[in-house]
Amino acid sequence: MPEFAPDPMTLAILLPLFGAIAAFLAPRAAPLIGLGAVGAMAAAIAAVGHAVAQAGTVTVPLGGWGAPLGIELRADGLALAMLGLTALIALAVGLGALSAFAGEAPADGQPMPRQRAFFWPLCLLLLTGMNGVYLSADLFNLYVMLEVISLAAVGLAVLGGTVAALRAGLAYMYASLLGALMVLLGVGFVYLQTGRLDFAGLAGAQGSPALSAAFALMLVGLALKAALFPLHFWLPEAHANATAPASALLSALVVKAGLYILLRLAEAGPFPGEAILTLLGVLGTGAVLWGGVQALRAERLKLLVAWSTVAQIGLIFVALARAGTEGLSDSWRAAALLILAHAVAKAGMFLAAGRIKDVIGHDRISELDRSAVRPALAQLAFALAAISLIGLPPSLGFIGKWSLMEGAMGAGNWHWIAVTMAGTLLSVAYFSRALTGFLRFDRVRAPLDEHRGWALADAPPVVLAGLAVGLGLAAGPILAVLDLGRPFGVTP
Amino acid sequence: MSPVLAVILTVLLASLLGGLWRVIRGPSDSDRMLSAQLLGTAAVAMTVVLARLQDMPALLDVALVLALLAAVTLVAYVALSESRGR
Amino acid sequence: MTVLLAFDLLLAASIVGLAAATLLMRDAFAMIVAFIVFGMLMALGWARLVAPDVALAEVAIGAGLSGALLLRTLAHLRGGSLSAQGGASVSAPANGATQGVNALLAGLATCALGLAYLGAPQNVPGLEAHVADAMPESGVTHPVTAVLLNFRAYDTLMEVVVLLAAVIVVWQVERGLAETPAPALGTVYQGFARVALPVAVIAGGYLLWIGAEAPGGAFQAGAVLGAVAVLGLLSRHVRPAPAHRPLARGAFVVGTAVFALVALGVAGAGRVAFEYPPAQAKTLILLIEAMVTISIAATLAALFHGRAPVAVSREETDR
Amino acid sequence: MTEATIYGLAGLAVFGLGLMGVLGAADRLRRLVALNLCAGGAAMVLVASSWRPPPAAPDPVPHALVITGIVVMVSATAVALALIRRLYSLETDTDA
Repeated sequence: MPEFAPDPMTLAILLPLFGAIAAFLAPRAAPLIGLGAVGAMAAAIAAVGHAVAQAGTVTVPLGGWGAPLGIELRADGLALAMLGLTALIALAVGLGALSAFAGEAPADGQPMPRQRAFFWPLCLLLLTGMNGVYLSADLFNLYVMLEVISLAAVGLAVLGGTVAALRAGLAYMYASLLGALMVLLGVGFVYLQTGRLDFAGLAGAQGSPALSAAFALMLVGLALKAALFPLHFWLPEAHANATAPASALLSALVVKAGLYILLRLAEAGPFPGEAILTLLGVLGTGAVLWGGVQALRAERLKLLVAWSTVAQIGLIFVALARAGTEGLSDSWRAAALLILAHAVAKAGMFLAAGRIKDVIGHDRISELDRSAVRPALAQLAFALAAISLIGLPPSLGFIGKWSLMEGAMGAGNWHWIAVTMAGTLLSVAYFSRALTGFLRFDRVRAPLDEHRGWALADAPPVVLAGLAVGLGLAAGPILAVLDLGRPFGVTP
Repeated sequence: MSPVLAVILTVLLASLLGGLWRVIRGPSDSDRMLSAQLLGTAAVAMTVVLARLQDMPALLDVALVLALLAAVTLVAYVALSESRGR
Repeated sequence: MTVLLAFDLLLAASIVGLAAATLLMRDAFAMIVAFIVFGMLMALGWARLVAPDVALAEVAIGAGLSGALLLRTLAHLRGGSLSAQGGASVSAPANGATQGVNALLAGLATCALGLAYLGAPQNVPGLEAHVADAMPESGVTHPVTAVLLNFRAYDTLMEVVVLLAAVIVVWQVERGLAETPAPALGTVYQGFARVALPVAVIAGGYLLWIGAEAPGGAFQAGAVLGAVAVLGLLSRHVRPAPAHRPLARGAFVVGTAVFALVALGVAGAGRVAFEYPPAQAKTLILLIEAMVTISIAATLAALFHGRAPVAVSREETDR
Repeated sequence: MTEATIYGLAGLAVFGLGLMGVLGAADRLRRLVALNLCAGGAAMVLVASSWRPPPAAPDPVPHALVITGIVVMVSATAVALALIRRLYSLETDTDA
């Protein structure tokens, strides 16, 4: 038990909650309160990191009861990496949000001051939910956290208030609710079989029809939340029609909650058999191909970015499947690296796309090369993020893909390597559609209005995209963090 | 005692199911709403019987709340049905 | 007890039948009424399963408020009044073939789940022994309240957070919707309100108080008081105005804030968050419950009312 | 055949019907009601898992979970309904 109280894990969850309350009570001061709360949360997460580095796995029995009666918070390297990621993205997106709500609202949308006032409480509630998911070691608690995330995420998705955003937001809400209810029924089956709700109870359980049913329900529900092909139908419109900071949060963080819980379930529970893993890999393959093709056909930049999320999520599932007989004990690291790489790069890319749209005034890909205004820094950020998502060295995305292919080669699973290659080629193709638009000057009819001065709003996307590329050089430390407390029981 | 109560319970349920016919057939909104209210009364009665049968006085509270709040939907129906001067 | 068995079978069959009827009704209004009746039957089912707390929550929220919420939305879709048969009747399902495939898929999944359910061991000991052991230190004597507000208080805090998130999203989505003023209800209703509202307020307070030792507690009490507020809103006894906004915001957050502050405040000196000292547990739980009740009641009423109170003149400029 | 079996299976059937409705319904309101049916079914399974043959008292933990679930579901329903109302207003505005 930690000496100082309250412990940093509880603080990492509750500080954003207090921030959300304060930001809701004082809408005018919301940006200031929000950034302060995110900063305080980052400090708490640093304290969690200190504790995890000291002890490996840290648990807090909330209420002093301990499992199975009470709920436990648990942090290890994987949780710590996700917490750190959340803090980083939240900080960058929060800074980006300072200026993102300054432009003109669409004709049928919400006025900008309102969007700003409501962005912060929702964003902070989302952070509460995300941190809660990473730290929870209790199945029912995960369900409640998923609902906190759902509602906050839907609120963020419809922040713009346009008809398109509301339609997509409602479809997202339904998909998200259905996914959560499937998880809930799965929890019911777990309780029926084991009489407990904590992960430890799951670990000790014998396989049985009820547990298989529970696992199947949770798998489908979480795949729906993580937008695994063919359950991705809600994602592209919801992410493409949200305002830029919201898109960045939704794409970088929210879909990862489902993925993370799947990883945790696989770690604790009756191990998913090879057949299930292969099925996940096949679905992931479908996502890589279908998402890639749709991204090639997308007419708007943000829609392209959203479809690339579908493809990248698919690749993460391929990473989970890739090790064949060795199962997850080895392949989870590749998946975790890809999750981190995708989150950092995609947040940067959505912020950059938002900047481009703000500056140029539209995001139609076919006319990107005809703009007299050139948001050079945003375009640079977009390109850097694309480098990481494509997987060029030395980016973090490269390390993730490398880890994926290395494992697949070791297991002799050449088909997963072929899928990864195909996905990479597709991503080169669809990102270059946008990038060529940035580079061509000859189509511009009007005199070039090159330099409008640097704006603070350009900093977050550039920093995030730069990190997405540069963090590849820090792959060693990142892997060391992931292995703290030995998730999946493997020795580093 | 309890077999009698069980029979009463079943008869009440049967009467409730009979009332369902109006809910399903209508034909008008008011028919549906009023029969739903009637069913609410039957449900209150069944809860009271269950409280006795299962020896759970707490179910009397359930009956109380059900009786109080069944009115909410009715009031909502009436209030929302008023023409709003358009 | 064959009669009771017959009763159980009949009740279970009618629950399933009403669920099917809810989906099959052509008319949206009929669908909502069927759903309300479904909620009542569910409450009877909870009673048969010896879950009076759940039955209370179900009749308060499931049968009462959900129905009112759905009716209010339907009135909006019909152009402001339920009696007007506007453009929004529920459209019939579109494609027969897709319907068949969906039905087949869902049916197969349900059958598989049913088999798994029957295959599960009966009466696996749950956590009741752990709960019984810890009851003396919980500060209350009713096990469900102990689970909600002590053993799994963290879940309950997050549940209040879900309510807060919901009201924030609803305010964000809805502000600026033009409101057409409704006339006050007639004399019969005014008479009813004079009698029923005070009774309901007392019932809410009673449920809150009794929660420590018997079924009841913050959620049921909050739901009942929320329903009272809905009745007030419907009858225009309560007219939200822009000046109420800070008060409303305060009411929404007070439950979450006090709950979280107490959770953190008790930590220290070897105690972790949410670990109430047994001597003060009852007081703290009652404090939390009272605040949470306020938040739940205010939030449920606001969820029903929808938009944040906006002055009519500002409304137009906001759009 | 105990109460737990009867109501548990009924809960599963309700969940399945709700699932069918969510997948099949074209109407926004009907899909939401179908989701509520799913929630009711899942809750019934949870409570059925807590039932013990009398005179043993039932396990209180699932009861608490279901109460939480009911409150969560009414919040989600309210949000979805607000979206539906707003969408309807915007859509009829643009049509007119």
